[in-house]
Amino acid sequence: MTDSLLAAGVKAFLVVFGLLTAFAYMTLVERRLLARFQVRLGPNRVGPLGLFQPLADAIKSIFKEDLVVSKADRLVFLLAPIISITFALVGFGLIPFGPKHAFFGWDPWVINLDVGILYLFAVSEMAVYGIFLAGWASNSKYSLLGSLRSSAALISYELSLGMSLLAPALLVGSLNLQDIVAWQENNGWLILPLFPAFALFFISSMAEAARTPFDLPEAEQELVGGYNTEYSSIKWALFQMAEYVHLITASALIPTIFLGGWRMPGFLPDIPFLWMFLKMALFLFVFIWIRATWFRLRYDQLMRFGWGRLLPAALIWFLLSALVVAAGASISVLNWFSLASVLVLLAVLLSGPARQKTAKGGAA
Amino acid sequence: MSIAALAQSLGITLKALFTRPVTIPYPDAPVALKPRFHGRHVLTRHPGGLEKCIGCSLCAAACPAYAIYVEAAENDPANPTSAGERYAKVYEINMLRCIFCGLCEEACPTGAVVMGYEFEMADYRYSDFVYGKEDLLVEVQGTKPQRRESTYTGREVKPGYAVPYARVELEGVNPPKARVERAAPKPWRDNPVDDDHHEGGHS
Amino acid sequence: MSFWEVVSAVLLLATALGVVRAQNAVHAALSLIANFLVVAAVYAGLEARFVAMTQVIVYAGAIVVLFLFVIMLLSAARSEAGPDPLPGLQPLALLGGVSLAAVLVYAVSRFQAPANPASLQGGLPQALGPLLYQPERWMYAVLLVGFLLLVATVAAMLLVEPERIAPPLSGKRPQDQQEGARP
Amino acid sequence: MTYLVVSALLFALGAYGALTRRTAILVFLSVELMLNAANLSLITFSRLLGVLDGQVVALFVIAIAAAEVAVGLGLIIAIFRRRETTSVDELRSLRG
Repeated sequence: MTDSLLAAGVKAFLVVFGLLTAFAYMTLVERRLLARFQVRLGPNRVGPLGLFQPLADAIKSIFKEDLVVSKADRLVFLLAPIISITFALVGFGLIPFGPKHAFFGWDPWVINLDVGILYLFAVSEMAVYGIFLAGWASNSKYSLLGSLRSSAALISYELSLGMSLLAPALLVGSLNLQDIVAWQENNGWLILPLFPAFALFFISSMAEAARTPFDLPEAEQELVGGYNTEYSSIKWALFQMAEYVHLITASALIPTIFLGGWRMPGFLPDIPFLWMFLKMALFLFVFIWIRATWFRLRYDQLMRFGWGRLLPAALIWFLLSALVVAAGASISVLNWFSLASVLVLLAVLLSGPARQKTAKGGAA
Repeated sequence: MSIAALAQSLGITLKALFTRPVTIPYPDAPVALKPRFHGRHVLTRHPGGLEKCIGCSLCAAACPAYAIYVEAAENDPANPTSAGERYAKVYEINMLRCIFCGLCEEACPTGAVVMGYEFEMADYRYSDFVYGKEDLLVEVQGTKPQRRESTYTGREVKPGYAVPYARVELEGVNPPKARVERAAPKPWRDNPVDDDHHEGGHS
Repeated sequence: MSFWEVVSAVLLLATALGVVRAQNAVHAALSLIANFLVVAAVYAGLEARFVAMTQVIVYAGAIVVLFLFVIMLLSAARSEAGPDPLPGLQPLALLGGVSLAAVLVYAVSRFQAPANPASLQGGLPQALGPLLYQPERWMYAVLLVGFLLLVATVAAMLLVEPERIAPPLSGKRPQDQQEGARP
Repeated sequence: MTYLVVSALLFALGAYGALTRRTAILVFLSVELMLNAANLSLITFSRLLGVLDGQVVALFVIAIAAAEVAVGLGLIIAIFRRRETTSVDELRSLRG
């Protein structure tokens, strides 16, 4: 921590401000992109190209009537969205966007924690409470069922999320995100030796952000609206905000851990913010693309996939990389293992006609 | 469901991303109607200018929604309004009741009442939805609210539709032509065997 | 006593009071979460960063979630109603608590800290790991705790769903317990 | 030093709660509070003495607390299924 407390405060404010703006425009980008995926145009009426749509949405959701169910537990009802958005926002400050002093003489991150990955993990676990308490406080069966379901799902995927992060931590020998980025500068991107961990982390973070194949919390077809059925106006908007901030954090975290962070391989110049933003945009696009394409998993499928496939895969891969590290072998051994897993995946992908039922269900 | 199918579906949506949207930005661009669209009724005239309607009330009798009211009167032989013995002194259609089924058009013995293309009839008062002869005759452009707006703004009525060609029954109506003919939609399921590849545009 | 020490002490005691006195079980659990978070912050300040994060992840993130799950499943949020069968217990417990506090505070106040304690290296996993996995230090304890966790998992499964693991002894299935909204 | 006193007070508070609470779950919460107080003093001692072993023991406490909660809550659920109550006052059949 080279910066003063004041600098950290200013940067924290900037991060929150930036994240909330990004959230607002992510809603627009997502709606436009989804529309194009469905051969539609999307919202384009407010302002040029619909650019003022987020503003209109914000004004609308702030001035909507704020309903509180009369039998609700008022304190918890109010607390739940605040918990949700708080723990969504506090995770992002860790992610480095460039080298030291790249941000007008300040470091382009808010805090530099030695236990960065654990911190992110802790913060994302705390996000469960927002959903959980929202459903309980609403005193409505749809909300309660939705919140029980989704918090069970979140907790299940939390495990494989953590397990998949163990392998990079083991290889780098540090939980610090800066160290991970620096390690990747010297030894190549972690996606190469750890492709399965990357895939597992990608899937689990999709579940953590409650995105489409795993967007049980929403489930408007079955549960009216899940945990936020009884929420309206700004509180509902806070939940949406939290979801998008989780998404943005995930799309920044994946490149940081697996794709070299703000650095690019040698032949490209290091431009601190550009590469990171490009990588984030890529992952955000992939998330939206997947949302436009795939369906929601049923609750039992979701749990079976999480506990039955994702967690064992994460465990096996962790054991494998731990063995390689413990045996003192070089990373190239892991590269071969990783390549083998990609080949297996490709073989499953290409084998047989599309209609045939294969043993491996679910997303990959 | 296999992983291959999941990957294939991603390809389908990615292809959709790069196709032109089928959305018509309607109030900005005219909506392309089919030639036999059932819009607001038009009371047509004979080429000489005489009204075709002879006030026989068959349309009112045929109307399932009881939307039409006709009051006939004898023609002045020296200065006839219609081609028959009598003419419609009052001809009113309540557009709130009308279900645009077109039975009036079928019942009409002289082909006087024809379904036109206008459809932008949204208005504020119930009374404004009763269209009389002055709103229905063939030379009248636009619907009531459109014409009211054009008197405020001084601009001409701008029809929000376009059709490839006008029906022959609509004598004297010159609808705006659709400028670009959209590519005709592919015949649906011309290849029923290939189940997996019907990602074509559902227009 | 620095400013932050006072703030965290006040927060800790206030939230602990919430755990002990809140009428609603969910509020008590929420207080406990707040307590755990403050404790985690204190740990981080005491050069125990790995323990601090573990505190948040395991205690606040997993254990209290379990508590909340059970509270909601059993609709036990407001079950502390009805006459108190042991009305005399309250002052006795208060007395016991106060005397326990007095004894503990006295015991603690006699502790003399050495002037220059060794550095803990921030309590990072890199520092804790060698300690944990050295056979002459804590390795066997780690193994035992791991085994204990495994046994606890199996025991919990056995307690909650006996039929799934072992065939019923008495033949009759216990009533399926109802899940749903609070009354 | 402050934290040692605080942990003593927390422990006493937890003990008081464990004695007075009448719902099994709430008794449990108070016990967690006591464990936590013990942990706090462990960490503080570790800091004051400059010995890492205190933190190791705190980690063990956390792990064992997790095991204890899993079994304890399983017990509560099992009792609830049989007796439809979580009140500790009504669980008197354990008396001889």
